[in-house]
Amino acid sequence: MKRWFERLFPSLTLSLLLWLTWLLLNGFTPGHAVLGLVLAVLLPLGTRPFWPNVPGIRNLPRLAGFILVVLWDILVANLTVARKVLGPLGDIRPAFVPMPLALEDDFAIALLASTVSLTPGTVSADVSLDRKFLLIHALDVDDEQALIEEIRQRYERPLKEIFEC
Amino acid sequence: MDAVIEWLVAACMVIGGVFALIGSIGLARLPDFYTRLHGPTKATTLGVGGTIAASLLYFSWQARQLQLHEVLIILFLFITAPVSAHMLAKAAMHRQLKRLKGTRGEPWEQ
Amino acid sequence: MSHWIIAPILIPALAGMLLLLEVRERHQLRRVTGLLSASALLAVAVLLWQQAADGSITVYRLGNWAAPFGIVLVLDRLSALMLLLTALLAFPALLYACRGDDRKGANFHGLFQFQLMGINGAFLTGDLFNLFVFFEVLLIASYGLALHGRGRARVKAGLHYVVLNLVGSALFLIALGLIYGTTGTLNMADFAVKAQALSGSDHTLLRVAVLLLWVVFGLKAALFPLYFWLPATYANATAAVAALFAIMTKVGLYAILRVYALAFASGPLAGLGRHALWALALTTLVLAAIGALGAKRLGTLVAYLVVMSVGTLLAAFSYGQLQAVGPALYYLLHSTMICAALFLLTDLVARGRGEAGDTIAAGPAIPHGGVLAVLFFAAAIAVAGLPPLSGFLGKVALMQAVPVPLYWALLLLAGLVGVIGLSRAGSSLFWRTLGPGDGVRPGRQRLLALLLLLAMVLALTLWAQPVLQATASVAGQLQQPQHYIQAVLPGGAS
Amino acid sequence: MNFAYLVLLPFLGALIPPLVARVTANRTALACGAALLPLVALLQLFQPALRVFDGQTLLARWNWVPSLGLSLSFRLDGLALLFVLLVLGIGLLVILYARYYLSAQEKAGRFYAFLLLFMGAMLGVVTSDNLLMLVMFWELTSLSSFLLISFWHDKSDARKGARMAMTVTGMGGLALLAGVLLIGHVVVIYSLVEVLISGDQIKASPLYPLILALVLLGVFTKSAQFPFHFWLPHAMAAPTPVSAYLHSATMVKAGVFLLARLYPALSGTDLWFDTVTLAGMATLLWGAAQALFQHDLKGLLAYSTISHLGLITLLFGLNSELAAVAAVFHIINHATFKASLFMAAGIIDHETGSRDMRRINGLWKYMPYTAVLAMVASAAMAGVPLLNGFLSKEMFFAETLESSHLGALSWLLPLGAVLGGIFSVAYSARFIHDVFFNGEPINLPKYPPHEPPRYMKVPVEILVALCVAVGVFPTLVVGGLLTVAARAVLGGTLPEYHLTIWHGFNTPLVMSVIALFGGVFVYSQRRRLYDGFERLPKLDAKLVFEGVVQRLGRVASLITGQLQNGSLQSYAAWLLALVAVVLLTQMTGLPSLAPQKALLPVDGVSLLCSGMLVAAALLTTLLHRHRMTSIMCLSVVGLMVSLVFVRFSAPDLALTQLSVEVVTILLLMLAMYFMPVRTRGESSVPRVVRDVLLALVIGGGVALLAFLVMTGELSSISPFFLEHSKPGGGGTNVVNVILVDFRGFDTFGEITVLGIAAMGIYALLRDMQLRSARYDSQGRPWASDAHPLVLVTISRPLLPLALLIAVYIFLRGHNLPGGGFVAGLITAVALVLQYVASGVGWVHERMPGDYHPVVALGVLLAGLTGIGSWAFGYPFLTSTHDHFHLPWIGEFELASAMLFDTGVFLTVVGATLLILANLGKLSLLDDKKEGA
Amino acid sequence: MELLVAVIIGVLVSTGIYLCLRARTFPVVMGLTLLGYGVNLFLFAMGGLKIDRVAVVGLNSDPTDPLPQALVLTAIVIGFAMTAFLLVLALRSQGEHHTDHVDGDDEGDREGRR
Amino acid sequence: MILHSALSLTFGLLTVAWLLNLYRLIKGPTLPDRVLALDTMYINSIALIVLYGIQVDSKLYFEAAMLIALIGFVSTVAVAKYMTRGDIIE
Ligand code: NA
Ligand code: NA
Repeated sequence: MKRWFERLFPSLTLSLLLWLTWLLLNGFTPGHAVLGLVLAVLLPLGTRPFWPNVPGIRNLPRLAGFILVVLWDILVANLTVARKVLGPLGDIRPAFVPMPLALEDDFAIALLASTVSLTPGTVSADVSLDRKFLLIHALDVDDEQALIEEIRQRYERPLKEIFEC
Repeated sequence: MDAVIEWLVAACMVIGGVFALIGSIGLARLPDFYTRLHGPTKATTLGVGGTIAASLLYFSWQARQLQLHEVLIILFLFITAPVSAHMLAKAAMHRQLKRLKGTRGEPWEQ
Repeated sequence: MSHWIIAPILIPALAGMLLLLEVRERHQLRRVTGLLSASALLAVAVLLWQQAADGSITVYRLGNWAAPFGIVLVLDRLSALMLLLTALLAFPALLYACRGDDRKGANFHGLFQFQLMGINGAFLTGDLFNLFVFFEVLLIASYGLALHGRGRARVKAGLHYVVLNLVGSALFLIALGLIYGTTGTLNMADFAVKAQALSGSDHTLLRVAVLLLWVVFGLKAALFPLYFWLPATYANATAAVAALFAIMTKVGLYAILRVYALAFASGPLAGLGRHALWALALTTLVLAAIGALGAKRLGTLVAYLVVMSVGTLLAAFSYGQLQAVGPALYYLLHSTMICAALFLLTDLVARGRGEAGDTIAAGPAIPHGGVLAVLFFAAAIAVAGLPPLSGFLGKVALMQAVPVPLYWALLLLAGLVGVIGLSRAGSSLFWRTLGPGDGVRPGRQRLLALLLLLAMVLALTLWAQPVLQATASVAGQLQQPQHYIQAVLPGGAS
Repeated sequence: MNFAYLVLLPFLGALIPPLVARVTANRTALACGAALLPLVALLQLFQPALRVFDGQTLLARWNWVPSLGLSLSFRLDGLALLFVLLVLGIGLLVILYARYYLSAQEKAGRFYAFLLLFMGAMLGVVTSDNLLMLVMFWELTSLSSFLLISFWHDKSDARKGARMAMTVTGMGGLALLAGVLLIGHVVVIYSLVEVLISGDQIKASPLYPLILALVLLGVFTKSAQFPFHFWLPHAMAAPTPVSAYLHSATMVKAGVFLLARLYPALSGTDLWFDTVTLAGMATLLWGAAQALFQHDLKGLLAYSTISHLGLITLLFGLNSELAAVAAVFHIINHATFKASLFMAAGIIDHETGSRDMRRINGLWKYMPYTAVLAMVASAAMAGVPLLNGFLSKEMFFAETLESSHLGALSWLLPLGAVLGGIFSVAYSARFIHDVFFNGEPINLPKYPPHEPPRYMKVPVEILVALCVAVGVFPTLVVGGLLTVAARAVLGGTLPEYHLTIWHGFNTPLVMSVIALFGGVFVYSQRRRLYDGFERLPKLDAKLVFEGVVQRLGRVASLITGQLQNGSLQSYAAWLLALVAVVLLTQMTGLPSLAPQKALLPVDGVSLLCSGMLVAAALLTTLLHRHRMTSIMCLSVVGLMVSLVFVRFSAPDLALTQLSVEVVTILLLMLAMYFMPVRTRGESSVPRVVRDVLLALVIGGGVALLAFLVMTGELSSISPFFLEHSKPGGGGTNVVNVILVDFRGFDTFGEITVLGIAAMGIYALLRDMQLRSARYDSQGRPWASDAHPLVLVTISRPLLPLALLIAVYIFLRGHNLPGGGFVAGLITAVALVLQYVASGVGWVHERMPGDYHPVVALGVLLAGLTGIGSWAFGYPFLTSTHDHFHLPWIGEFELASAMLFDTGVFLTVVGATLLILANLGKLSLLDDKKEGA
Repeated sequence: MELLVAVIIGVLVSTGIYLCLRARTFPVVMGLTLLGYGVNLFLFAMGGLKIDRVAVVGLNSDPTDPLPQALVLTAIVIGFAMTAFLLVLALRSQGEHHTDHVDGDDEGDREGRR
Repeated sequence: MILHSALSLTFGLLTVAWLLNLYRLIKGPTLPDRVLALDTMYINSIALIVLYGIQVDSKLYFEAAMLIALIGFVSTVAVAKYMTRGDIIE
């Protein structure tokens, strides 16, 4: 039973995402619920080889929390960055900050990098080839270590919990 | 009620527009490529976000029914825009673009 | 209902797709597929000609939508004749290619079939925008075919050909846009009806549109000053491709003739652009003759002969009230066949001379060149319009139909130039030999293909009378566009 | 047997020698094979000949191309009979002669085949009743003559001589064709039966001068009349049997034959007299004078032939019936003596290895028998009494005296005649004295010469015997033939004439005597004359001709090179200039630019958007040498165009444009890897000005056109689509229904184009050699991170998401903006993204890399959907659609058009990937990056 | 608005044509693309311009002319196919001639040689 | 009414943003700057299309905006990869 289920839904998260997307696009009608389900099964099955290392989500509530945090950070950071952009340019102190990574999963690292980029004020500029460091460019920072710590606290640790533990 | 929503829609819209503009101002104004790279993130997040919120509200209000499909735009953008920024940053580092004086840290060899 | 009329489009399309599906490069299979399709096309073309020969006009409504709203295919004598010509040309050309040229690059057979699809579609369609689409089909296939094989010259010529035709396609769209913007229709028959009723600035706009159409068709037909791409492209193309391309210029001529006969043979817009076409055609004739005189390669010479035939034909088309169309169509059949044959012959000669190729200069002797020499002599006679072959008959017919001193003079001078050029070429290629070279003797299959084409020229000579009667009947039908219009729009214009 | 079959016999006979040659190399067998059918023809001629002598004109006719007035019509009257006899008789003698003339190594089979081909053509000319057919055979004689002259084609002289002969006579033939067509225009029919009795009609026609000029051009070139005579001496590069046959006895007589043939139709006018007589006289004198100075035996004979042809022409030109009779008589006589002389010359050439009279001397001693024959023939040529040449020359002298057409200048004619006679005697004397006497031979390649083989002399003997026989018994031997021939020429009644040797002491006799003695005197003064001639500037016709041809070729190349300069820019400029001309000439007549309907108001965003579009387009152009920047600007244009589509109610177009835009950038980036990033400016100022002007005129014109159409009223077929889209096509998105239903055939063609493009591109890419850049545009080595982690990891799960969107776009297309094409592009882009992120190898581990079948399946599916409607008795692509109800799910609709759209989808996916993936794989062939 | 669109079309066609007349394959490709935009807009405009009148049945009373849109769609696809082909051909030409000059020789401007 | 004013205002803000993007695109000075400007322009266009949808009260333009959000970044990625590796598909 379980194996049958796993074979049908190699990634439940993905299937769920697809099904939701379908319903969002077409409206929540019974017909589309069925059709969306069919697609949510078929598409991941068909493209299975293309996402070999997407890990399953182990902690769904943590994910919700993480998303909220990110959204909040985006809102706040936007305001701070807006001030920098509009204010005198002499004040900004940009920096390249290499951040040691505790994450080991590629997908989680990529998500972290994306999150860093999405929150205004930081852009993830590179991931070292050995996946040990994330290079962050920050628009205005006075304490690199504090920045690293903040990212670690707010994003990396939750991600680790969601995907790896 | 309608007026409230109308105001809400208007507010979201304008907020979106303002942040889109700020992002573009950043793009135009900031001194080096790496700092300019921060501009568009604003446009992506709050800029588009604001207009999407406005649209969402507006059409839900019009149809008297929740219309969430615009959320997908934001979803897709949140997935794809960081990749663009990341790739551009890599390109800039590869090209060894000039940094603003006083930038701490070093870009990586590509 | 009968679906035969669409077969000339679907057969090669189907064959092309099957060839595309065949990924394992089984060459014999590909050849058989291609040749089967070409044979089937020939059979269908004969059938369709028989159907059209009695003067009936068959209309095929695609999607079951009536004209002018849907696209229609129209089979009248002219389209049937052109289909037949295409099929007659395609088989020997393909047969020739199947001796090894088809393997000099990828996808030859597929491209060849799609080329046929495009040509046949252009001849059959009764819709202007659909004509554009089929032009694009035949063009894109021809781009591929023109570049088939290797060689720097081929690539350069191909690039020029492609760029000019892309500009041409843009112009075609502008013309089509104007036609739609003024007449509100895309169906040829409907257009013919509505064009007559225009006035004011729409009238001017339509004039521009139609003149642009002439430019576009003139580019395909290789009319001065639009033919410059042709000699290099044809002379450098693979022989079988060049042979097939002999019909390509005729597609342009066909399009001019079709639209002109339908909409501009009479009525308020009668003779639109006729004088310009006449003048350009004669200029083409002169310049092509000059080009032939100065040609340094046999292939180039033959290519100029193609251009010469275009000038000859278009002048006849644009003379008077279409009264020279019958003889001109006979000449069209002849010139297509003979030019195709000459392209194949040129290739055989070039192979026989090895390194020296088809350069008109002393070179190594051709192994077993006697046969080629005899065939060349015959083909040269035919193409130069010397008796007793169809070239002569065609010229006589044209001169009788177009009693204009200038035309006669140019036609005869062009013939003379052909004689001078071909005799110079022939005596250099076959007689000024420097001993044995590294060339190869002509193989049986290639010779057979060539002989098939020459046999058609001979047939055109022997049965000149029935053929001329047939082309006259084609012309007669063209002179009565109301039948075409009636058949396409039984309920009148939209 | 119908006489007309006789004409065909030689053509048939032409097949025999090559066949015999396959079996045996025996020369006698070959010659017999060649002679067989002509001999049969000659024997078969007996019966019809008798009827002709009875005064009948035999006609035979088969239809060939009646609508052109061209039938195979033959006539055998006296004139034709005379020529048929000449052609067959001398032809047989020439075959016999050639048996010994050609060496064993030579390809005699081919030679005889050509000879018989010519014989047939010549018979065709002389027996034609249809003028068009006559022209056909006329040109055939030129063609076969070309083959015969160039028989020794490894000799440059032969090739050039042959081409010159064919060019000149071919040109004449074309003129003749025009003349004949004009005659047909006047008389309506090409049959000689009609034409010959329509002389008055022709001469009264305003076209007469033109007809005459064209016909005479044919005649003069063929019969080597001044100033078209120059080809004939060079035709002597042919084997001597050919010279004897074609270039003295028969082919060159075709011209004068035509004069005779059309005599009733064209002669009798002042124009005729002036041109024909003048040309004849000029030729007579020029040829005779030149002949004396030729050191080449055949050269002498060639110029002599020219001269005699001039004489005959002159006679026809005199507009006197008696002169015409004399002309016919001289045709016979000249044929006999000149053919025999050529043969004799051939024997001498054969036996001595030389034709140079400065070296050939005193042959009397070595070959007395041949000498006698040659001397008799020469004497006939000189007009010595008791030989045939004397008789016709007497008549000629008499006729020149009779003519008073030139009025006070009439004495010029006899004077010219005597002068011609003098030279004629002089060169004949030279032929006799310089060859057979005049000391010992000098340095001959073959020494000592001998008499030729017995039978090689037979033809000469026969011909010389004829010369003597006619000379002594003219009436008996040739009287009857001359009568019927002359009657045919004159069209019925004959003038009174007597073929006698002795007419008493009269002026012609005096002229003959003067000519004889004068000739001998001139010959005695030869050294001085030769010296004088040597000092004259020489004009070698062959060199001149070759020079002219080559110069023509060069000039042609030059002109062609100017237009056809291999420059795409120039070709494109021509094309666009033509468009500009169209626009400029047509647009001036525009009645009014005032809009016919209210314009849409402009808003700020649109204005700005347009401004940006214009700016981006201009920047794309201005910065085209900074290629990456230019591409960025082009992208802006693409984006703005998409927004224009959004603005003006075309969401389908916007979707399409946006997705095409992405693929285009991918394409450009793939290409830019191999292309230079920057180029220097290289257009000159005038070129730029020209191009800007073209661009402005056309751009402005198109803009104006667009404005006029947009502001005009239009009633179009579109309401039909709006009305029938839902009920007929089963969809509410009219654009999509048009694409997959109303005009589905266009779409079928369109996806075929896409598929073909992919095929063509694949073919182009195979074995393409390109060097990619090892360093980036700033000279740094490329980055080492080929597959950046973030890109790779994000791209992969994006694939199913994008596919979902593609399905969404696809399914809604029939009713709302979307459809198979956009869906296909989204899918393709999502897949290409995998290539970009993870590399070719990675992707191909996960799915097949050959997209040909996808394209094929796509087009096939679309096509089969179309064919499917046949099963229901509807035409190709007829759609069907229906509503279905499933419990729990609800109402939904299926249309066959969706199947068609699936075909579109597959084709787009397949073609796009085929193009992009293969273009991407190009770099794999080039191992530039180590460790990448 | 019509004037604006006409100007856009004019500029696109002009720039397209100017670039088509350049000596290198790259600008020619760019030019043909621009020309394509211009021509597509031209064709599009032939049905007249309408704002927010999408031709979907039942949405608008006075929908825009759908036919030119369908034609433009076809034209866009064909144009894309052609551009792709030309681009690859340009690469091929460069591979054969070792230059991206449209005439395959790099001796600069031909007018200088005449 | 307020909606109308807000729309006009936002349109104005977005078009000014566009102009600034164009300025950066022209000014450069480097290729990454230009690509970034283009990318931003695309993203601003999403907002513009969404707004236009509100203005004309139509959902028909939603897909265009979504399409840009979904695949618009591919061209930016392609150019970026071109800059770093030259070869975008390897
Ligand atoms: Na001598
Ligand atoms: Na690659």
